[in-house]
Amino acid sequence: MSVITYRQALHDTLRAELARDDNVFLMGEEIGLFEGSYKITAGLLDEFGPRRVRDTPIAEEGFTGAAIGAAMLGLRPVVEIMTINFSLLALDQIVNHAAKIHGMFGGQLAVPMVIRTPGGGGQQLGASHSQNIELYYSFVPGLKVVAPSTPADAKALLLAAIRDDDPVLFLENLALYNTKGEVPADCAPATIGKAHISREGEDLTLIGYSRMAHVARQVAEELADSEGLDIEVVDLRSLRPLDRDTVIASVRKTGAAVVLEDDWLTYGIGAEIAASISDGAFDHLDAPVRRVAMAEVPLPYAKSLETAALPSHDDVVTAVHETLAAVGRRR
Amino acid sequence: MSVITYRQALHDTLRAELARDDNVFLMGEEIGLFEGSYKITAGLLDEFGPRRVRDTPIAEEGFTGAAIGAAMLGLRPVVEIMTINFSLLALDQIVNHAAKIHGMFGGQLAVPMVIRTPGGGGQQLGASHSQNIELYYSFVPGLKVVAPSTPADAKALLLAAIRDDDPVLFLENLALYNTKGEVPADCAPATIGKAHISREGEDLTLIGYSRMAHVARQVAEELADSEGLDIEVVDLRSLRPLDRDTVIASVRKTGAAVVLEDDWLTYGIGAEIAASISDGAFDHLDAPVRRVAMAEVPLPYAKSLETAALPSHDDVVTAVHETLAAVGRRR
Amino acid sequence: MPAPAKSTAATSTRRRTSRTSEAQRAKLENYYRQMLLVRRFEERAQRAYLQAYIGGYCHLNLGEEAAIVGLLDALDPHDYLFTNYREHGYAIAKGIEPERVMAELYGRTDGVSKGWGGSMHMFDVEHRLLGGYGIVGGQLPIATGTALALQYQDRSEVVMCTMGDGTTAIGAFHESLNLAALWKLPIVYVIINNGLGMGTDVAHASAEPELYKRAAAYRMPSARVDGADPEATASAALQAVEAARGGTPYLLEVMTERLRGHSVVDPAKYRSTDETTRLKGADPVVLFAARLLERGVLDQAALDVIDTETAARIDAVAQFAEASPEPDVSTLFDHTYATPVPNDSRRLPGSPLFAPAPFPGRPA
Amino acid sequence: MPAPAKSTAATSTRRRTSRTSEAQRAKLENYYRQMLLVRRFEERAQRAYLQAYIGGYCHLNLGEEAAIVGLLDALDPHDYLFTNYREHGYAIAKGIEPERVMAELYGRTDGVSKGWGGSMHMFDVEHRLLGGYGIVGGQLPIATGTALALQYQDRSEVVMCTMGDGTTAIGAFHESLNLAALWKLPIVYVIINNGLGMGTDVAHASAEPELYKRAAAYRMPSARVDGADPEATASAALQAVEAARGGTPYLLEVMTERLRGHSVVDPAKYRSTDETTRLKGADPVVLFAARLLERGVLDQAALDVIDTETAARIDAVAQFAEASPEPDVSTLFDHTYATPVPNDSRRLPGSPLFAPAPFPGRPA
Ligand SMILES: Cc1ncc(C[n+]2csc(CCOP(=O)(O)OP(=O)(O)O)c2C)c(N)n1
Ligand SMILES: Cc1ncc(C[n+]2csc(CCOP(=O)(O)OP(=O)(O)O)c2C)c(N)n1
Ligand SMILES: [Mg+2]
Ligand SMILES: [Mg+2]
Repeated sequence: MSVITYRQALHDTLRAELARDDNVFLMGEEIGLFEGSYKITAGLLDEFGPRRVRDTPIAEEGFTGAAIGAAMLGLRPVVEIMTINFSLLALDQIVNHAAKIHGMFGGQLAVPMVIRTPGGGGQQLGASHSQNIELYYSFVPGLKVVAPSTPADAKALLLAAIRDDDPVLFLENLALYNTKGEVPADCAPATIGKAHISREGEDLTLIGYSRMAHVARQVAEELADSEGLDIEVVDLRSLRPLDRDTVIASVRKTGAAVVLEDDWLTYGIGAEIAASISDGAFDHLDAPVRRVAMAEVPLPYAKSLETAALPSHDDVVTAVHETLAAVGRRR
Repeated sequence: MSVITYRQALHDTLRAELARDDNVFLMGEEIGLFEGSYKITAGLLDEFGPRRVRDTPIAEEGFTGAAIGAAMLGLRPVVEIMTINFSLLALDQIVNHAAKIHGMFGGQLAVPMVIRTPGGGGQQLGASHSQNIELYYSFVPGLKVVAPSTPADAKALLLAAIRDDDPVLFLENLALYNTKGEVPADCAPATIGKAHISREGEDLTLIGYSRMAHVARQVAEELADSEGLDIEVVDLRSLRPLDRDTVIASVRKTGAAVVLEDDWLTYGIGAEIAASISDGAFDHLDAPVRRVAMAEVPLPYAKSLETAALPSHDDVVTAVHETLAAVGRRR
Repeated sequence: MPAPAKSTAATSTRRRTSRTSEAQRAKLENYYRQMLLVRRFEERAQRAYLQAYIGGYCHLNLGEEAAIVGLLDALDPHDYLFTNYREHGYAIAKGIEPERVMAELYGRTDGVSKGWGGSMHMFDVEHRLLGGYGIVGGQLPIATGTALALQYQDRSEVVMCTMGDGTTAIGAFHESLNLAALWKLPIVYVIINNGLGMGTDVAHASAEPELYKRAAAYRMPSARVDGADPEATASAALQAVEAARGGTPYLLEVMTERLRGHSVVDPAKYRSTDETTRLKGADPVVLFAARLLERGVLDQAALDVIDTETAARIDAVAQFAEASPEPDVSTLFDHTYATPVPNDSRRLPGSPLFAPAPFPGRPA
Repeated sequence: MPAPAKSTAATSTRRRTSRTSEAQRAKLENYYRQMLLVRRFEERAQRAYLQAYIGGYCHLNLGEEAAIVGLLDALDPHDYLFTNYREHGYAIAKGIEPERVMAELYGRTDGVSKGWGGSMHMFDVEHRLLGGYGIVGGQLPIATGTALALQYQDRSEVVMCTMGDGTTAIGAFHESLNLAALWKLPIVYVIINNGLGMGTDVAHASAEPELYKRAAAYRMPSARVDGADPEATASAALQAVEAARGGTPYLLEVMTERLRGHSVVDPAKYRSTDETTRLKGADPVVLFAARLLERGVLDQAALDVIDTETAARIDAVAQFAEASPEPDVSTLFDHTYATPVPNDSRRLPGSPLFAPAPFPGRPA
């Protein structure tokens, strides 16, 4: 067990998997000589050479599609798309091809590939570079989508994703790369499709994934210390398949839920979570499910505006307080 | 007032707008000489010539992007993307550019363009040609998304879309093209962002858009005749902005809701509708909001499987009955 | 499944083929047999479509028979093939039983893609046809990646990837050819230039209408060949395949005719009468039959025998397809994932997400 | 806003420029002034970034000054310009006050995009800079469409659209150039070939490293020019612009150097020491200053004056930016739509979607 960053956990896992299986190779823009835009692949070109760590031209559609074709012959490509915003250029290959090839051809071949890509606003990158569009992948049967929030999950889910025979969108987050956590040395692959109760509690359920699962834990701890609140936190970890059972069991217990997401509210990931809870825990809810999400604007560059548009720690606290107040009126 | 098809309503509206405003022009694959894959543009090349009705190469990204650039100089391009499945190739231009240009540059220029495209399964077109991915557009601030279900709305919303200064995704549906309805000759542009109560009722609210709003009306009429049920139908018409108020006012009245959609259930359009109702009508709901949606598979070609995977008239009836039963248990 | 029809026409013409070796003669007869098989298959598919046995879109290879046969002759059986949605003939020429291709058109369990794909999505791992793709240009990056895998695994097979003329305008064409040339991948890109997208001709779609010349933008060798001539096509294709096998990707443009509409339902009204007249003289099956007669490879009696045999085969093919069962609804969720995972949705549209909530209220 | 600095250096060198006409001399001096203004602006931007006045990504034009000045000299003020995210210098050379460019970097209301765009998204309708785009290749289809609008409206302006060398690998490059050539649009595509994507060199990104040759795939004229030489660049650009104005789109490749990292935060460790040494001798501002001295256009004193004036101007620029107010949170929802519509969401992240539901239960 050691304490390392989320970035390091990703790096170490890629390195271990490259060493373990010759079928695993990395592909993406600037991942080799440049060592990756966010340095996840630092040193790997030197260690494994250009056959295993392949720098590509700027051609998201082309190289993502190439990974599909390589996977069809049994290789296990791990593609890096520099940020999730650029993945729109590869979306046809991912949604119309990677996700469909297994089913559309009657299950004859699998497409064992991973697409690693970070989302995240808050870096003043402007409207076209700050989107959280994991929804586009989570919506699609045939794809699997995972979104770890801790270094340990980053490792366990990346192992699972690489060894899984289906295309997996592996969502990272710019704001998490430098966060730290304990990672067991003999970490086993996680089960894709399972959420995780990262804090047990009785008063209310906070649900999040990726960065917002991290924020959820922070807020829960804080409110325990400062106000003695006992909040349960569900870290979704997998967005497709979605583990509704774990979420609903938690809300049936607590009777109240706040859903956190870094994307836009309307039609965002949280809509499904809120709808599922409202359905599956219908007779247990003591207040409407509250959602905390981004303001629905093209994200501005200016710090003042960007900060206002993104969900913050304080927004989560407000939502918890207001939801508990609503519960109080009903209990 | 005359009774015409949805196809005819679209055709007539395009023709009238071309005649009215020289800044309006049409662009897309096979819309001219071939008269459109679904013949919406039949005869228009002959009438208006190649300057106004422009056949393009197969280059969705290129010509959709070109429409953006043309719109920035004040033209009003109406782009046809042959089916919504192919729009994935243009998604970067639509989401990262058309939707962002007004905001990202501080509101300096508008992008008055329309993208017309049909969705719809049920034509045995297989997994990559049968998707309903209006979600991808409805999610994005900066875009407007409309989805008419009747010939009259097709006309009124297309007029509104063409005259609106923002990029509008205009969703058509293969299964609606031959449906008929009354269209007033002096039809005014609709207000984008407004839903429409297409049938008043007291027992339950059925909510849909595009083809499923059509199905909703059919089922409501039938159940009125056969069982004396009094079902209210909300036709969303606009998916972005979303008119939550109309939906919620209806459910506050009826106490029960079934949401219909032609896309996949998890994260689909209906998730937001269900979540919004569960929130805004929390104390009025007598049963969980039920959703009727596509099975979550890559849609198979074989008729037996395709039919099973798509939401049908009977599925809606079942959902209504089961929801009313649940209501009964609670009232 | 019926065995492939045996050649009985060969004997009757053997004596007359003095100018061609026996091997050569057999090869040409085989070309013709395959061309005719594709022709009759497509005609039958058209009929079956109009009888509503087949649904969806249905694009035929009518006019493309010589090109198909020539191209596939250049591939070894273990080479890989990627095509677009106009691929029935390619599937057959790659060695897949026409029965299974027709069954796929009928959406049946014995179909090559088990009824999941339909006309546009033929796929057969064993015969190394890796699809059948309906998104214009979608197959290009994937085929390129398969070639990358062959290189990665140091294997000797090559990939052939076909596309239409209209497809050269799409971004994936550019990205793929650049990657292949940059990485020296074992792949042949083939443009089937039938002069039309759906109704848009090459001159209205491509600023460089001599499409093979676009290879220069990637320093890739390329050529153009007459796709009405199976021998010329085969020899051009062989050159391309050999280049690819040596690590030099290649772009081959094959000039063909599309004898009918874009798909079964397209009456092609946009075609001029001149054009329609010209097409009458451009049928590659007719032209090749005439050539075989003229060269004394086959006589009319032999052609007639082949015709009769092919017709009988196609009848059997259609019967096979009709007899094959439709997929059962219980199999709907069988192919969403290759690795099953918990919480995958298996809900039918009429089913609730959750069993009806218990009433009343929340347990203490 | 301060007025542009007046030329005071001119007088001191006027007598010595016997070989060049006065107009020519003034032009060259102006080139130099603009190049130095861009240089000092970028150096200041770098400093401000490191001081955290500027956020996000910040890509500088260091090494590109001669190319910028030469290219923009070929455009009329009413011509349109599209660029990528490395565009501060282009904005300035297009006539936008450096104050407003810097204020944009600071994310302030006086910024050219009112603080909404930042470094990558400069935009000014009046000066006809239509962006500043951060998605590689994203500007190409849009610029092409703007050229289409000019043709549609029968106007005489042209569009210039710049991109990096790495951008030529992306699909939008292909689709756009094909459309422009097919439709004979008034547009010049400019490749700023600085030899690198981020750290990937042209030889690892393009199978045809002589990028201008890719124009042949569209039967489009093209040329390559030395982007360290503003005069050569201007004359090549003028030829391209004239072709475009006549309805022949053009591809111009401008060879430049990127003197620093890809963006402010990139130490460019992947560069060899040879390469770093070579770059020292390749600074276009230094080279041009030496040329002006050698040709007697300006003397050292004049250069020094320009330097001092430019430094002062840049100080004023930074002060202007710093003094400009940050956008108020109340303006957050001002630019989602150009045509307001009902039900547009104006909710802040901490606010509920609905006012807390009334309790108890449902009114009769
Ligand atoms: C991305 C995309 N755009 C549009 C279509 C609709 N479409 C199907 S076939 C076709 C024409 C293709 O022409 P070509 O490449 O020449 O092939 P051909 O059909 O002539 O064999 C079009 C536009 C599609 N399937 N995919
Ligand atoms: C579609 C897309 N992919 C990747 C990136 C990340 N990215 C930003 S700049 C850049 C390199 C571009 O190189 P080039 O076109 O040569 O322009 P230069 O930066 O050298 O001016 C990359 C890969 C992006 N912004 N957009
Ligand atoms: Mg064609
Ligand atoms: Mg570059």
